[in-house]
Amino acid sequence: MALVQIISQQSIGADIFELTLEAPVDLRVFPYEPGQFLHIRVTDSFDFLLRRPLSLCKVDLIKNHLSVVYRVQGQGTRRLAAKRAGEILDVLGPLGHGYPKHKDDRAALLIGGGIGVPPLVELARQLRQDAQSVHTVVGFQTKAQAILVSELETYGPVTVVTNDGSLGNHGLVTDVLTQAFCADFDRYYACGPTPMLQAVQRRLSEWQLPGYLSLEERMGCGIGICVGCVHKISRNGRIAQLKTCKEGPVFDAQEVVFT
Amino acid sequence: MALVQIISQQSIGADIFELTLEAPVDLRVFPYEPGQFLHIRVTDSFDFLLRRPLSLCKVDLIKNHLSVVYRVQGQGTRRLAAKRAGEILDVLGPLGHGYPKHKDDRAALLIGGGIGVPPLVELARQLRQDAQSVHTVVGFQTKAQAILVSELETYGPVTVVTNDGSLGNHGLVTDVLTQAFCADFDRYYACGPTPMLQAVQRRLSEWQLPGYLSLEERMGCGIGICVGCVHKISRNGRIAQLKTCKEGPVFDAQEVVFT
Amino acid sequence: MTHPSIDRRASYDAHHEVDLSVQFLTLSLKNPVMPASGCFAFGREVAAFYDLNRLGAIVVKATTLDERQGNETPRLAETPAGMLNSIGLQNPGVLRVIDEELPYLQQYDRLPVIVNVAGTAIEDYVQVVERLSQVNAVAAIELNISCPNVKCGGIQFGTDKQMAANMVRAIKQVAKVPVIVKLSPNVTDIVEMAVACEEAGADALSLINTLIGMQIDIEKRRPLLANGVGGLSGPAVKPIAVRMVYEVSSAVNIPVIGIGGIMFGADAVEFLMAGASAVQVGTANFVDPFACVRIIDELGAWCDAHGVRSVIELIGAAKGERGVVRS
Amino acid sequence: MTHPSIDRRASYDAHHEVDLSVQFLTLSLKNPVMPASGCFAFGREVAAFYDLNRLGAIVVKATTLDERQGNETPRLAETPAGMLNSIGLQNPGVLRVIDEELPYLQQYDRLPVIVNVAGTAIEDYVQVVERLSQVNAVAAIELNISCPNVKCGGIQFGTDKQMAANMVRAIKQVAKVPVIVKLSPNVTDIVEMAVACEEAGADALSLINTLIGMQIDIEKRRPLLANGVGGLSGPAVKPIAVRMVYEVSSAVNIPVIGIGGIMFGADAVEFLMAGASAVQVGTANFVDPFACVRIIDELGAWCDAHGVRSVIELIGAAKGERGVVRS
Ligand SMILES: Cc1cc2nc3c(=O)[nH]c(=O)nc-3n(C[C@H](O)[C@H](O)[C@H](O)COP(=O)(O)OP(=O)(O)OC[C@H]3O[C@@H](n4cnc5c(N)ncnc54)[C@H](O)[C@@H]3O)c2cc1C
Ligand SMILES: Cc1cc2nc3c(=O)[nH]c(=O)nc-3n(C[C@H](O)[C@H](O)[C@H](O)COP(=O)(O)OP(=O)(O)OC[C@H]3O[C@@H](n4cnc5c(N)ncnc54)[C@H](O)[C@@H]3O)c2cc1C
Ligand SMILES: Cc1cc2nc3c(=O)[nH]c(=O)nc-3n(C[C@H](O)[C@H](O)[C@H](O)COP(=O)(O)O)c2cc1C
Ligand SMILES: Cc1cc2nc3c(=O)[nH]c(=O)nc-3n(C[C@H](O)[C@H](O)[C@H](O)COP(=O)(O)O)c2cc1C
Ligand code: FES
Ligand code: FES
Repeated sequence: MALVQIISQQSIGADIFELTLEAPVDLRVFPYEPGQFLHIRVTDSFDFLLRRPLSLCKVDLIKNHLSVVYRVQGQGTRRLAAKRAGEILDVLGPLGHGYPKHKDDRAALLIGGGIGVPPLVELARQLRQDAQSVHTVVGFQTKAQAILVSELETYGPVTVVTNDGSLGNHGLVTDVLTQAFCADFDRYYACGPTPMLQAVQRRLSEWQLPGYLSLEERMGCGIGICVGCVHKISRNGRIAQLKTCKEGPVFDAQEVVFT
Repeated sequence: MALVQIISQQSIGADIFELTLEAPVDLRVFPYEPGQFLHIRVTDSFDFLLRRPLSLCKVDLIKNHLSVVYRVQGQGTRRLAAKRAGEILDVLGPLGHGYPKHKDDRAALLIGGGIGVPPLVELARQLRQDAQSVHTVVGFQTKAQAILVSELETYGPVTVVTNDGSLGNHGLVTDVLTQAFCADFDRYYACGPTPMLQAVQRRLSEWQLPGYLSLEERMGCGIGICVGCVHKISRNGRIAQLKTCKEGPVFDAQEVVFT
Repeated sequence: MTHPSIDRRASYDAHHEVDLSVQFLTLSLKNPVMPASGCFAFGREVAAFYDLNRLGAIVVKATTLDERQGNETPRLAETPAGMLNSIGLQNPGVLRVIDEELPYLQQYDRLPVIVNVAGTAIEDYVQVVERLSQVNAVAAIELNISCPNVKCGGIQFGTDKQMAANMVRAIKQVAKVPVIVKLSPNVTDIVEMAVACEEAGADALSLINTLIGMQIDIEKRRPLLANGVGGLSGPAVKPIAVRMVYEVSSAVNIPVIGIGGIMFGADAVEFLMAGASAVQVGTANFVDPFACVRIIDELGAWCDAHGVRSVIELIGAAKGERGVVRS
Repeated sequence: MTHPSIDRRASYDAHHEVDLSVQFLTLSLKNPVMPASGCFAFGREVAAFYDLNRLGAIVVKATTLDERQGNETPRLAETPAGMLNSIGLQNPGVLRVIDEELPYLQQYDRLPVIVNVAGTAIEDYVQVVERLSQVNAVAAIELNISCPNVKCGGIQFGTDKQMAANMVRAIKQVAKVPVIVKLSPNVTDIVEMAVACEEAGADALSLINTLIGMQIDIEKRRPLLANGVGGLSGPAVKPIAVRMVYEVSSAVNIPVIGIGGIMFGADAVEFLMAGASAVQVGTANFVDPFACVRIIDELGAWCDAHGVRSVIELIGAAKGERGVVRS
């Protein structure tokens, strides 16, 4: 837990903001993973007693800064969006288990939906650093909500899909995930709304592509002590409710049970 | 109720601040009284659900500004003290019944204790305007807490008393209130901590000097609907619990019952 | 006199597409929002801020047989997202309420007046209700069997189902207007209390009254309130109130008024969806004298934004098809 | 591994003049602050933030006979100054707790371990306590007869004094360590429950567990928690908890642990003055992983600033001479 300074706050889409912070830890010393999250107190008022989890989006190792990208969802993120550079934020993290690395892979497929796109940015950067090719498929409701596309394009091709066809292809991300398209990849990494993850998991397990899903559950503590954030995970022959803040938020797609 | 802008906030003593505001109403149109109070929301957080009552201290009719002077007592006034010029405050008032005017009086005695001194400033100004002579006796714990003395001196002589003798006379305000001293006045006006008011009432009723006390009770609404702020008042031959926010905070000293 | 502060306030007279009116017992309410008892006195003070005719109804301060001076001060404490009060039913007594307060309210021609009745013994309550039944101005009685702030009285009736039923039966014999029974949340099983009141003849239920709480003044090393304990109200209690309204409205066939921590229109929506047919706003009036009319307008705006044509559609909407808590 | 975030945090190792130690039953606690059950898991996670030996004691997650997966999600909701949870007693079962969790905690040589026990029938509880009684590492049992989050079990024992007494008697027959009974606030008369448990042989009482509440997701038009209802905790409930601790500690002769909304050292002082001999910190751990040690240090600092030589001086200090609420 640390009190860190806000470096900048920028609007990057309809009700979507990029918030850059001093890192709460020295990121060169403390090994973080793409897919991990920060647990942020939006004010010190009891009105917003619980922290809000937001995924690591970008990391600047030289300045020891990091950023999160978030959509104003309710009152808490609304308060966060009102903060300005120079203000102090109470931040815990990076927390959880992010996307694992596979050194021998050569081609990675990244799949993001809506406000699930941010963690893919740092993931793409790291995969490229490991000399993997990266192709990203991102889906948004509409053009105004499309975010981080140019950032992702610096790491490889990006296929954009919108529900209303206002940008890129018309449809859903799964429309892009044909067997032919997927044949080129060693593995996929997905983050997005639950229905998308569920559809992606179903489709890509058909094509036998292994991958990871980043799950989203309501969190209390973010560190594994409240057991509020569980999701059903099938592991070692049984289904258990594992903590997404501690054992996750990223799980092997094969293990994730949707009900 | 109005959202008004803070004009300035200044430290004027140990943990004591003067806060100048746009008036929530047009003071030239709405007849206010010295001794009335503002009911202020210190933040919009539910952590400080109730408003805080603070007495009118100074009025600038040309700019339509007014000020309150307050001591940091607990968390709520601490929050208030953190506000800066330009910020917006939710203010209700001026509320309550202040000090009544007596046109035929010639000499007024004002008695203030500690953070009860502020309302006497506007009172002294108005009494002088009505061509009364004003002598003020103010008591403080210690020199560092002495406030508004020079302001009061612009309206007439001021006798300062401190508990530790660090400024003015050593002792209590009642030490000054001898029969000889009081003989010169038509009426007194007091505001301060309850033990002081009680002592003043006892002493000055002996010298048969009529006067007013401004009472302090915990307030909910400030407008007379919660019945939380009552004080025992003897009126028309019976003792009733009257609302200090609505029938007070200023009462005829004769009527006030201390238990 | 209209309080001049109102000048600086944006008008709340929003134009709504939604029909906010609800039929509550015999009363046609133009909207389902009314101030809660003890949080609006007898209306005079707030009338300086807005036209009381805009309220769905008004519930006045608890009225007892004789005048009461209430408890010693301090009577109020602030708590996290709430407050404690130990007013102790201070009121001028039923005769002066009839002579001085109700006539004042009669100038508001579109304002049903609900009188909250309290006491210490069944006979007191009966006498108060008898007196009020002679007055045209009273649209309904709210039986306060749940005030935690008086010794020997009030809350016992609200925590023992047999006593509550006896009380309700006695009152129903003398009341000429509908009787709403106000329930205490300080019970093991509020559904049991609600059902007992319904069976005894209650026309409607209102809930919740305050939860019994205490704050210690750690500097003075004693309870802050002179009375020791007080009643907890405000946003802090809302989850408890919503739960109780949900459970009670699922168990009885009479209408329920939801009360507890309503600060915004969205809170009123929450109570309606939990099964309330109307709501009362208490503590919010202290924070914002305009609270009730603001909440009416926010409720209307929410309905408009969500395509709700009649506020009645919201009542019980959170119960799903079976009207029970999912398990 | 110490979580590196700790580096940026000022050390809490304040030096206090005050003696914070309290004797609680057979346990000599170095301070009266312990994490509350279900709000600290089995200690491993927080051990990454600070040395658990600094705690007065640790109360671990409710342990049941068999493993439990708990309720569906969402299990958490935020409320004004509080939160609702419907975890539903997820835990690995007593055998794995004994094999995997308690041995881990034994490395902390100055940390009394209190195991919170839950179940659905007396026999379950008895079997869990029998198993735990064979383990040296257990300093005391906390009997959770107050969990609102499981069907058929837990809370019934906590709301019926006869059932509670039967439970306590059965447990006392098999327990080899002190038995603390954790009371539910969802009752009409908590003193009656407390006295029944004391008479049945409880060695101490802890209170309060959570209050039953509900939040409605008005956009989705259904209760937010998958389970419908959940337990309310956090600062919002503190006034209710303080009142209950005050009343119960005045009525029984066994020690009481105060729980409910403690966020700061001053809150701990409030509970001690209300009559608690020790306190538990729940929800605060979620907001601030350092909450327990911060509260210990704030408590020490408060005592120093107020000339308190031993924290024991504070216990019941708000009761005045007669130890009763002023009226
Ligand atoms: C591991 C993880 C990573 C996330 N990363 C991002 C991100 O990078 N960008 C982003 O915009 N959002 C992200 N989210 C979702 C984000 O946490 C919520 O949108 C946010 O907490 C909503 O807070 P609020 O106060 O605005 O909403 P409110 O509805 O007012 O919040 C009330 C409570 O519900 C919780 N809550 C509400 N919606 C969600 C949700 N969708 N998921 C989890 N908790 C919720 C809040 O945390 C809070 O406790 C992430 C969620 C998780 C679990
Ligand atoms: C009519 C009136 C006029 C006042 N004028 C002034 C003034 O001009 N300058 C000034 O410094 N103080 C004045 N006070 C006292 C001032 O209202 C309190 O010091 C202030 O409310 C404390 O708030 P807090 O949040 O700092 O304290 P907290 O103790 O955190 O407040 C908790 C609650 O207790 C109430 N409270 C605490 N102390 C008092 C108190 N002494 N009187 C009334 N309520 C209290 C608060 O309003 C709040 O509701 C006046 C009080 C009244 C009734
Ligand atoms: C200061 C105060 C006085 C109250 N007086 C009464 C009363 O006289 N009769 C009654 O039935 N309820 C009384 N109540 C309870 C409220 O009507 C309401 O049930 C409770 O405050 C919960 O609603 P809220 O959270 O909106 O305030 C009082 C509450 C407060 C805060
Ligand atoms: C997420 C969560 C889980 C809990 N689990 C348990 C439990 O397993 N056993 C128990 O006796 N109490 C449990 N409680 C209740 C707490 O121990 C405590 O009594 C309550 O939360 C009030 O304290 P607080 O306001 O400090 O949180 C739980 C509370 C929370 C918030
Ligand atoms: S958020 Fe508390 S255990 Fe995951
Ligand atoms: S403060 Fe509410 S009546 Fe005076």
